[in-house]
Amino acid sequence: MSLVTAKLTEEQIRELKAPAQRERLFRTISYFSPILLLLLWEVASQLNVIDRRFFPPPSAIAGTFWQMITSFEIFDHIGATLRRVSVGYVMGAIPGILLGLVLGLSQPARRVLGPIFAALYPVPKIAILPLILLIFGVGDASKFVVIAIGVFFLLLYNTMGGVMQTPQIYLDVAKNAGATRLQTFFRIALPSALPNIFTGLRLAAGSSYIIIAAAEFLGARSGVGFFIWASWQTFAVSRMFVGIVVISALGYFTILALELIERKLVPWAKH
Amino acid sequence: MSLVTAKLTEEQIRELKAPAQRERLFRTISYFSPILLLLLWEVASQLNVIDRRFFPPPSAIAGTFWQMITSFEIFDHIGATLRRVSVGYVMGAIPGILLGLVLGLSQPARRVLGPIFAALYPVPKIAILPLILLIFGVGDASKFVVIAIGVFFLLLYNTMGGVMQTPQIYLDVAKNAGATRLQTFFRIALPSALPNIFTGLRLAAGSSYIIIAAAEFLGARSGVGFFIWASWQTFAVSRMFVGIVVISALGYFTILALELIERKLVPWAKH
Amino acid sequence: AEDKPKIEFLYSPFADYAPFFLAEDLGYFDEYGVDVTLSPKSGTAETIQMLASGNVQAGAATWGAGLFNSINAGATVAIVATSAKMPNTVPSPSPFMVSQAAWDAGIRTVQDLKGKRVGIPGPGGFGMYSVAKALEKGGLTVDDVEAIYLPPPATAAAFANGGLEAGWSIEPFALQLEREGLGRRLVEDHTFGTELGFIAFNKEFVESHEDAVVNFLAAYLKAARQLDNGGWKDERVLEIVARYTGTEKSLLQGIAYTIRSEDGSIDLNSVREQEAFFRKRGDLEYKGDVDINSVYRSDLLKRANELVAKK
Amino acid sequence: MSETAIEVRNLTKAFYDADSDRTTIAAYEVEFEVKRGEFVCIVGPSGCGKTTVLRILAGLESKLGGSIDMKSDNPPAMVFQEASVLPWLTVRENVGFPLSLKGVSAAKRRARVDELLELTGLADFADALPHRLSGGMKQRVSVARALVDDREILLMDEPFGALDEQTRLVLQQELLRIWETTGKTVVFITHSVDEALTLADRVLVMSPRPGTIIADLAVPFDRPRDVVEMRRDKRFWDLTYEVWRLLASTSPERHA
Amino acid sequence: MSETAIEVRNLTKAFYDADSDRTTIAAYEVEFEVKRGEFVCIVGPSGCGKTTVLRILAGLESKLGGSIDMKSDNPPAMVFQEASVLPWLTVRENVGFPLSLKGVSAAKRRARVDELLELTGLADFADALPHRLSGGMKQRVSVARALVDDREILLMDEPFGALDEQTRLVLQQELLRIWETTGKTVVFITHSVDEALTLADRVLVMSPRPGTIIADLAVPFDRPRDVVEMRRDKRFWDLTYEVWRLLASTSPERHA
Ligand SMILES: Nc1ncnc2c1ncn2[C@@H]1O[C@H](COP(=O)(O)OP(=O)(O)OP(=O)(O)O)[C@@H](O)[C@H]1O
Ligand SMILES: Nc1ncnc2c1ncn2[C@@H]1O[C@H](COP(=O)(O)OP(=O)(O)OP(=O)(O)O)[C@@H](O)[C@H]1O
Ligand SMILES: [Mg+2]
Ligand SMILES: [Mg+2]
Repeated sequence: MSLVTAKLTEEQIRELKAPAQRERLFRTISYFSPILLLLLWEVASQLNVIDRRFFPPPSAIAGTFWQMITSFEIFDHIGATLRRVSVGYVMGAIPGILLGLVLGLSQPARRVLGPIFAALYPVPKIAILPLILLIFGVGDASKFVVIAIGVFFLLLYNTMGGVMQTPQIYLDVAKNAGATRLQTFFRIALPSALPNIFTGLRLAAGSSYIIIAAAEFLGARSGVGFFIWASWQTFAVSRMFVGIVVISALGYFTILALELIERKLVPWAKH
Repeated sequence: MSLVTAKLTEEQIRELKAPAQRERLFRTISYFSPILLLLLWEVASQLNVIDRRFFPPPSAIAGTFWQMITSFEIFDHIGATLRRVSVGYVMGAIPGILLGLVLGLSQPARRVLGPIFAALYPVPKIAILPLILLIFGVGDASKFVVIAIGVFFLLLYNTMGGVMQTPQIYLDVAKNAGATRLQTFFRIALPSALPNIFTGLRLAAGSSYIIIAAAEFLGARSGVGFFIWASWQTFAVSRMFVGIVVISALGYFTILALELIERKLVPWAKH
Repeated sequence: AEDKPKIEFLYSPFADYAPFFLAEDLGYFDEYGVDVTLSPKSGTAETIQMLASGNVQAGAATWGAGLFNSINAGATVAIVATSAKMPNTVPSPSPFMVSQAAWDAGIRTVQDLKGKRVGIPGPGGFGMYSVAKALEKGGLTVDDVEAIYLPPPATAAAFANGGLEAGWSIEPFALQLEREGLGRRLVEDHTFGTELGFIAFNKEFVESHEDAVVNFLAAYLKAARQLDNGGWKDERVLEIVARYTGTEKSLLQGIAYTIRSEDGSIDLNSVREQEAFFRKRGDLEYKGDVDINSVYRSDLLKRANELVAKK
Repeated sequence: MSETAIEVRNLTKAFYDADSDRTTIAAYEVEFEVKRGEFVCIVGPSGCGKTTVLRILAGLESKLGGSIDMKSDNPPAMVFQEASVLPWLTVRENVGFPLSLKGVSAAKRRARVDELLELTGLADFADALPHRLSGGMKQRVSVARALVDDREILLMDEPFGALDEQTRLVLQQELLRIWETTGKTVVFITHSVDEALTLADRVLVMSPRPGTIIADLAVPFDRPRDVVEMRRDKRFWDLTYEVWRLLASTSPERHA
Repeated sequence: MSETAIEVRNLTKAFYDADSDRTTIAAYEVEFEVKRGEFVCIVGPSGCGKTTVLRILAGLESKLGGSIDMKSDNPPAMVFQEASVLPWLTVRENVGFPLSLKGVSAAKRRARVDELLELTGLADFADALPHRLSGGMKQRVSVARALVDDREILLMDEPFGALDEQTRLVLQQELLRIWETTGKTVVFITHSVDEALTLADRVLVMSPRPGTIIADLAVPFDRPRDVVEMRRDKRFWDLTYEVWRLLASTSPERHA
């Protein structure tokens, strides 16, 4: 092959590599597209399309934001939220993925456990919160658990769905190559379900911020969710929006990070 | 083929059909496995593993349940919740699937809109609830919207993930067969993503009951979520658990129904 | 005789709980030799549940159908003191408000609200009681209006888009509604002297650690008196409260606050009145009066008062 | 018959893998012409770029250099090398897919499809979903689908590769019959020299990757060709030998 | 050499589709034996059940009736008819997959895998992911994978179907060399009678669906066989004719 590689003209090589470069550029630019949202919001608010009392323009909340940054106040809240989210996320994702693999591969497990999970899933979190508080106390542990539950189901169903779509031939190859049950799990079902698992991880990332915001509404003295709630209670609208922007930025960067990881881990899929 | 079909012995034909029959039987039995949960709860409560004052055994709440059934009280709540959930579900699922198809098939759309949705997704619902109330009023409309938002993202990401996993060859076949862009959407991307879409629909079904339970805390005077919340506010524990059991049963049957539909619509996949 | 038991105390991030914030941050708990951690919590039902199960030793919560029902259900708690009550003065910390739009449309009195939409934070609690009391001023009951369950933040939106004509509110939210031109105070003298909340302990804990409870109460009383005697003007106090409630200091200034009886005792008449109210509404799961005396340990409060007086 | 249907000039195609920064030249300065109504076979070693060239002709892949000129009233129909049946459609629906896209009425579609199912021996499985088919049966579905809407140009990528010789023979004869009666232009990739000589007017031989056309051989036999007769002809063996020699001489993949 | 390695008696397999309530008999009372170290080819019309029989031998499919007896120290290795490379592994990792499952050290694995990549002409693409390979290249990966851990029995389902004749020839010779030196037992499905006669000790001919063995022909040529020489032998043409006749006489898929 290398014999003839030289024969492509300079221009052709440039043309050949151009799409990948253009793609990289576009992708980088696209990361900034959420700024459009802020612009839209600014304009709508300035033109009074939306009620400024409830939706102050970003330019108006920037001052509050800056002040919270310089006083370091915001960082404590971010730190608390990030800690809770990351612990809860991992606590939910790992069992979710593992059980998803089991349920995806084993029909009997699916038959017995599937309906049980289907019945547990819609149980309102707020209803089981008392139970969680009793078991895990009023501290961070119960917040981890609340997040973990939400994350768990997203990964359970996405992993299971992914595993069940594994082409039979891959399982046949594994069996013929002498794979143990465990090897089939981690070397066939897992990689084959990775694109779906990443869908689950992305959804779970967004959800954990939504859930933590709810969990921090009450029963917390720190965290961005607490901060949003406290601002709302006192109708401190611009502080509240600082909180909302911060939490959605955190979620956004988490989803972005997952995308980068996926690109590395799933190079055979389209992105 | 038919020439020789007769040659299978009676016994062989029976053996051949046995797995499908056994499978049908097992599946039917498995639908009842959530009853195990009730049993577990009963035993735990009876043995005082969990505090009976806060978690009365199912046998103790059965009376309350029966009374609510005979007074028809429960049916009004179920009706209200079902109406809200189904309207919100459809309102979220259809745009979610359509946009998921667009983003899955079109790289430019994915580049521009992907990050915007990624930034919007983690915005805490509870934080924007007042804003939703502002726009859609305190009536049912805002509850539809809250559910629709939750459902939307689940279907957006799952559909998009499914479409992006569509084997290139299917798209090539469509292109070569002369499919328009629209036909590629609905005749290739959609069926190919169906397993993932159903994962999304299942997740969305569970989520909508969780969300409606939270949303009926606000500005509602009917619905199972309202009923749970109101019972909890007045510490009417057994009434609250009736509500929880009812809402998880609703969710369970919705997920079950989706599975039956999937079995019909996606006969080529494993179940 | 007893060593220093740990007390975990459940609070909500509202200004009503300010005495506990002060007692902790100004070192009064240390001064009286109690080891206290403050933990945030949500509603009354959870608090009672955590206390009754013994997972947490102490907490403050509000009166209401939930509390009455849980005592009746055998919750093993001991109530030891008041934590907040409404003052007998205006402005009220929890005014009944009318939306600016409704005001402009001519609603000026409570009577005008007949058949209109009124926001209530929830059934079975102080908000419901307070709204009923306000409506009573115009000879109405809750059944004469369309009750809509909405917490304060949502009330603002509902005032703005005409979803509500009137509603319950609480400071500093009420002040903000006025400032933004969304609503105005309609009734402020409807809940004079109403008992709002109480301090409770796990029953077994009280029985085995009486001294610790007394010391806790002494520190609390000290902080409470400081607050109720002009403490809100103290910059340091505002700072502490701002931190616990996540509210800006500037917002905490110039609003009315709930108070406490000088000796921390509970006005049982007010409590009985609330119980009667909820019974009438059908929110109680039992008949007859709940036996509050069996759970109210006023003897400890007496010892605490003596202890404070000694210092 | 002398009008040019496909004209490929200087066609170059390379793949670039950004992750590993590797460039693979898949086709290099490929040049050939196909006359209207002509049947051309392409043979060449595995991985030399045959599929790539066909995909470019079908407009499924961009080219890096060179030019392509196709003259026909409708886009070319393609039979793909890989399994290409749509799993959610029955055999009948798969074959009728191009027609249904054009909105041909169900009745008309059914008539046409059943004809092709008969031809490809799939009538028994008309309503089966593809997961119930064997490898060769799936391939026959693809062939039937490419024939269903009567395109002027047929691009076939090893269409009979997975078929037993008997079935292959039947389908070859059918393909020739269709080609002769309809005057289609066919570009046909095969790895069987026998097949190429049985079917083609001309055989294009490609070099190993990066593939380029190293020979353009006319097949001199009259039609209809008798498979057995043809093998008695010395020219058959000469041609076979010639193709083999060409493939062997340039193959970098020879060992032992 | 006379010991039996595989004994298949009365093997019957049917598929039942509950949705359409249709039964497809895929193999009917199939009987054959393979001696240890023997090379057996199976030919038969498309859809007759060849793959099904092989999958049952590999333990990938249950049987409905009959018995199977396999004597070997390790389970058989299979080359699948469909594309069977794992998309998330590079070519090298795909080939080394069975070894890595057994925990063979990376160094040892690499040595063995590189040898096979060389053999199959894939050395250039050792680190490529499968989506960068052509159809024939993917098939070669599967063949290399089946050889990598030296099983006693090899089950090969049209392993060279997508390869050009030149590459196929090379791999055929390699396979024979490996077979001769290691004494493996090989069951090899092909749709090429030529290939069967080049490789096999015996050729089993199957009838159309529901497939059953209708002939068991010994191939009389000495080894090593010269492809060109063999064709000069009358017995070659007699055998070819015999197989063709068998296939044609029973084929229900004949038309025109
Ligand atoms: N999973 C399945 N469900 C239903 N029918 C099946 C299934 N697999 C195979 N069959 C049927 O069994 C028969 C034999 O299939 P098999 O794949 O064994 O054929 P084959 O001889 O390998 O054909 P080919 O040469 O085309 O690969 C076919 O008619 C096919 O339709
Ligand atoms: N998407 C791709 N990315 C990178 N390389 C590719 C891609 N598709 C094909 N190639 C490379 O291009 C070359 C030619 O591939 P092509 O599929 O055209 O071969 P072919 O002649 O059809 O081979 P075969 O007879 O094995 O099907 C191969 O070396 C292959 O590795
Ligand atoms: Mg090819
Ligand atoms: Mg087969």
